[in-house]
Amino acid sequence: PESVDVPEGRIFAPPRVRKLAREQGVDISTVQGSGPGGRITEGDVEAAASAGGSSDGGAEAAETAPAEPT
Amino acid sequence: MVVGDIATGTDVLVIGAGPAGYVAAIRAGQLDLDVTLVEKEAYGGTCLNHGCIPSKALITASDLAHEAGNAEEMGIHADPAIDLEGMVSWKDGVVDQLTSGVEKLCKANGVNLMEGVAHFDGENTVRVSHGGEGQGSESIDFEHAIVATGSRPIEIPNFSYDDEPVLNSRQALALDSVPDSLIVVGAGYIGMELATVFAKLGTDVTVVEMLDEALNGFDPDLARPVKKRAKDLGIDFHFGYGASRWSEHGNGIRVEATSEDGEDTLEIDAEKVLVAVGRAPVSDTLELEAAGIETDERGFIPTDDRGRTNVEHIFAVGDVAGEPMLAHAGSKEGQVAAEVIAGEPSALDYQAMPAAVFTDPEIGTVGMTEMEAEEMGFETVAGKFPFQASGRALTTGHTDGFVKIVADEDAGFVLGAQIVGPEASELIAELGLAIELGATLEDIAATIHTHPTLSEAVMEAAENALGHAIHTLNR
Amino acid sequence: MVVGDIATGTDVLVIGAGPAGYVAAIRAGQLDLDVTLVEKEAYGGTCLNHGCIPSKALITASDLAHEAGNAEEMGIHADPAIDLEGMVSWKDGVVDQLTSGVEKLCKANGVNLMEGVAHFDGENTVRVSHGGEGQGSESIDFEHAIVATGSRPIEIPNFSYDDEPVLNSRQALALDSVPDSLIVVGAGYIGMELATVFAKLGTDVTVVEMLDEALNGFDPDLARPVKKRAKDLGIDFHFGYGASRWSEHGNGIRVEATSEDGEDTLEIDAEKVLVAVGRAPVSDTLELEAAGIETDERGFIPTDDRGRTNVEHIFAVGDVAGEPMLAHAGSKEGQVAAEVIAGEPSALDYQAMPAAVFTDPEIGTVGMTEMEAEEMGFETVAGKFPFQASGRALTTGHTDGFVKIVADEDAGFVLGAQIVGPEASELIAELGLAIELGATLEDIAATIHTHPTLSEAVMEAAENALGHAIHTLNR
Ligand SMILES: Cc1cc2nc3c(=O)[nH]c(=O)nc-3n(C[C@H](O)[C@H](O)[C@H](O)COP(=O)(O)OP(=O)(O)OC[C@H]3O[C@@H](n4cnc5c(N)ncnc54)[C@H](O)[C@@H]3O)c2cc1C
Ligand SMILES: Cc1cc2nc3c(=O)[nH]c(=O)nc-3n(C[C@H](O)[C@H](O)[C@H](O)COP(=O)(O)OP(=O)(O)OC[C@H]3O[C@@H](n4cnc5c(N)ncnc54)[C@H](O)[C@@H]3O)c2cc1C
Repeated sequence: PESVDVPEGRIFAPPRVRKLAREQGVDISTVQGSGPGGRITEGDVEAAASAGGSSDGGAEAAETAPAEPT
Repeated sequence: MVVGDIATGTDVLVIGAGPAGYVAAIRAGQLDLDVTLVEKEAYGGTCLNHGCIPSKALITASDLAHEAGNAEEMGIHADPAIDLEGMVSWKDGVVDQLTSGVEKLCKANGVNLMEGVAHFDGENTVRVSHGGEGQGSESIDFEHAIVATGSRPIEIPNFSYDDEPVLNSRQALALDSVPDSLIVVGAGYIGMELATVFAKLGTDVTVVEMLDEALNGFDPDLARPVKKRAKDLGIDFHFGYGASRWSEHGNGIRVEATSEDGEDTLEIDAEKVLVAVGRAPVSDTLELEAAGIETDERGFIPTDDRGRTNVEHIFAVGDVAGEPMLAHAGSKEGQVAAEVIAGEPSALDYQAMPAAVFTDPEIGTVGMTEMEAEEMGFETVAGKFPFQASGRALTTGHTDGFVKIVADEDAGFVLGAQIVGPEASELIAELGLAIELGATLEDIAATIHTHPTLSEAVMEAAENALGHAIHTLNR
Repeated sequence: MVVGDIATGTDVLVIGAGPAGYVAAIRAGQLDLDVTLVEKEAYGGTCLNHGCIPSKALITASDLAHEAGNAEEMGIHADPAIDLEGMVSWKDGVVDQLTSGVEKLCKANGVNLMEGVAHFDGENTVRVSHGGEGQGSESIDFEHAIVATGSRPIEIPNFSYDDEPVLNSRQALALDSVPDSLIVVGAGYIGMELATVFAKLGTDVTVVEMLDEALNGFDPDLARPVKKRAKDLGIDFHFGYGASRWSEHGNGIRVEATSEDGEDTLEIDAEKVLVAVGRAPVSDTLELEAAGIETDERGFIPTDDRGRTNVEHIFAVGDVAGEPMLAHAGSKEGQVAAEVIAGEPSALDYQAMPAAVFTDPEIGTVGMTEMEAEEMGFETVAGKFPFQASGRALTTGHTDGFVKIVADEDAGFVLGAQIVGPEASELIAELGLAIELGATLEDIAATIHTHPTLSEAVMEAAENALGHAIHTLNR
């Protein structure tokens, strides 16, 4: 599906997907959405998580992800 | 240690039992944390005792009386007599029911409740002083603290709330008779809500506002129908004037208001004056320094997206943590702080914060205005639907206002919505969900809405943005 | 061809200008189709003229009068006098405004309007007879037709709507004085809405219903608070009885009602009797055979998921096409039929059809009940929130009822929602959107809802299903 460039500050993903991203340590603002119009899905986050660490994008995502609570 | 001091400990110490603090405490309890909630005055805080709830109760009641008294057109002839003491005691009953509910919910979720005033005594200690002479105080050690001490009404020079004719919102909500006349200083949402209440109860209301407009901060298109209706209710407005002093005059008072440039002075006579010019954080009485917690120049405690202050294990939530100073914002912050303390991956990552003003008509907003969206770099498209064209609105006799939806032109993602009109405070909920879900105009337009309801206006506004509304002409 | 006949042609011929037909026509116009809309009586159909709109107008007005007269607890003392003629003429004004709006919208979207009664004269032809003697008729050829002729009230044996004391809903909505007493036959939504209106206007109301329950078809948990409130308003119920005959009696009438087994007979006296036992399709006057259109045994026209009848180029939408017999269902069907004719990939693929009952309290439903979901093979989880615990509900004095959300246990997808309580008809909109978007309980729970609003109850019900509601104990 086509995806669009979105200005910063809005994430087009439902709350459950945003939470999944936090759980997986994925910075959702770096995830490319594959849903309608570019909406980010669970699958997109999971893909980003499993790519995490191995690719530059993943490493960056992990780094900019909010710190894990202590 | 002074006599009567008992030292105890807790995982999570919450200071203040308003909607931010009590929600934090309940959530912490649900997450099996050992939590202590300290409140100096009344469970439910400002919101339940002197804010949201009492104001909405009086809004409903004054509205009912006013509507019934003005429904000849509908074939209803009534001349309601108002007993403000009775109205206020009904309102107090509502408040009592809710505050005792909060107390019960706290207990049921395992929250230790403690009455007293808390101040910091170190990075991991507060001292709680119990009310009354010789009641002593106690020291509590905590692993984590959540500051939820809220806010209080700002005073302006020469207008002390200790003086009988000068009222703050709390005092205005507890009057026992309807004043003949009232000056309202400040046309923000609190001032406008209360001005409307009293105008509907028969008070002669004059609003004095320093700025040029009512409901500053809201889109002028939203404020317009509210101001128009207020004028129809007989409310007088003086914009560009600040109240500077008052004096006794006849049986009442005379308020002087000065224009911004100081050149011009107005004199307005009334029975009482209500000052509603904003609220300041309750952070000055906490001895925050003892714990090393920083505040900004206005006294608010800065926090990150988890509600954390500059001190790692201390959080601040609700009004004391600054804008948005709204009960539901505080509750969300409280919930997130508790979850973060429990080790959950929570954050304040909401995409939109709804807000409502319970004037006549109501206002409901969520997300970005068209202008805000454009400033953020979106190409926008907007759709509108006037309640004048809504069957349901016509059947209620309330047709002022509109629903406006702002979306990103490309993909149609909903970015924001502004509603002014009947039940705006309720209708905005659907749009809040739409924004959180990343819904598009098409999603809303394709969702069947019950006929005849006001919520159809939401669907029609989305269709209008898409160029194919049924019940309004498409622009 | 008879004298005065003119033959014309059109791409799309729509028969009936109710919410199904006029929406189809407007949408067809928007899609640049040449469209002709034939209506025999009044733009807006049953819904605007004799159904949804007039009933909701009288519900609002009777509600206002009744609330104001019973608000001593709130400190409001009023004894409203009701002038039903005035109320009905206000209602008529609302109707006129809307129906003339429909006419304007049709014209603005390029719809050709034609007054007259249409019947089929072949697979591609209708004949439209104009009202009055010698007005003639005309023949219209069409490429596509959309049948949207709606429904009419069912009559029961011995109760003819031509007899003055026997009313159907349309006649009940046009009375010019409040009857002292009224028997309502049928406790479906129309009967219950009108019973409530008259009870609030001061009529002594008795409801007679063949089945065991009011609001059959709705979850008994939803019907319960409505029935309770109705009883508090003084409405008497007789379940398990069917009205069998009536006779003049004193200044009014006496209705005999017989128990199901025929053993038992009741006699009830009243001024008038309203029969509201359901609606039958208006398909018998259309000469459908001429076009080869089939109906089922009850006269409804079966259609596929595009609204197509058994005749490829003829569609049927709205009440005449069967359940759900609701205005918004008809409008959606009309919209889809027009789009399909225009070659768009539209279909009736909605996931949930909302419905509302405007009783006191209101009912709003969308999607599946817990039982329906289980029957469909879902493992379900449900959450509930009682309005008794809602701050906003308390401030309005309306705390009966609850929000219930049903979800799939596994993934949390929202499957349905049932609401009974204040503004249930509006609150259901958010849940309709949630279902269409495939939202989960977590999505709703994480969406910030404005305080204090009734919509918070939606969020709380979702949280309750997840086991972490704040304002109610979690089961
Ligand atoms: C008239 C009015 C109408 C309003 N209407 C709305 C509305 O409709 N919707 C909305 O969202 N918001 C509304 N608000 C704003 C809303 O009331 C606040 O945003 C909300 O109360 C903030 O919650 P909080 O928990 O941060 O603070 P508060 O509710 O102010 O609670 C703070 C609590 O902390 C206690 N406390 C303070 N210091 C100490 C201490 N040292 N030790 C122990 N306890 C302490 C206080 O006694 C108080 O109970 C309204 C406000 C007013 C005044
Ligand atoms: C008292 C009452 C309250 C109701 N409340 C609600 C409610 O709150 N919400 C809701 O969703 N629904 C409600 N309904 C149901 C709603 O009115 C119907 O579902 C809706 O009107 C169906 O729309 P329609 O377009 O199919 O038919 P209709 O609205 O019945 O319109 C059909 C039109 O076709 C015309 N017509 C018929 N035959 C011909 C012909 N041969 N030639 C030309 N014209 C013809 C008729 O004159 C009529 O104008 C209510 C109904 C009643 C009676």
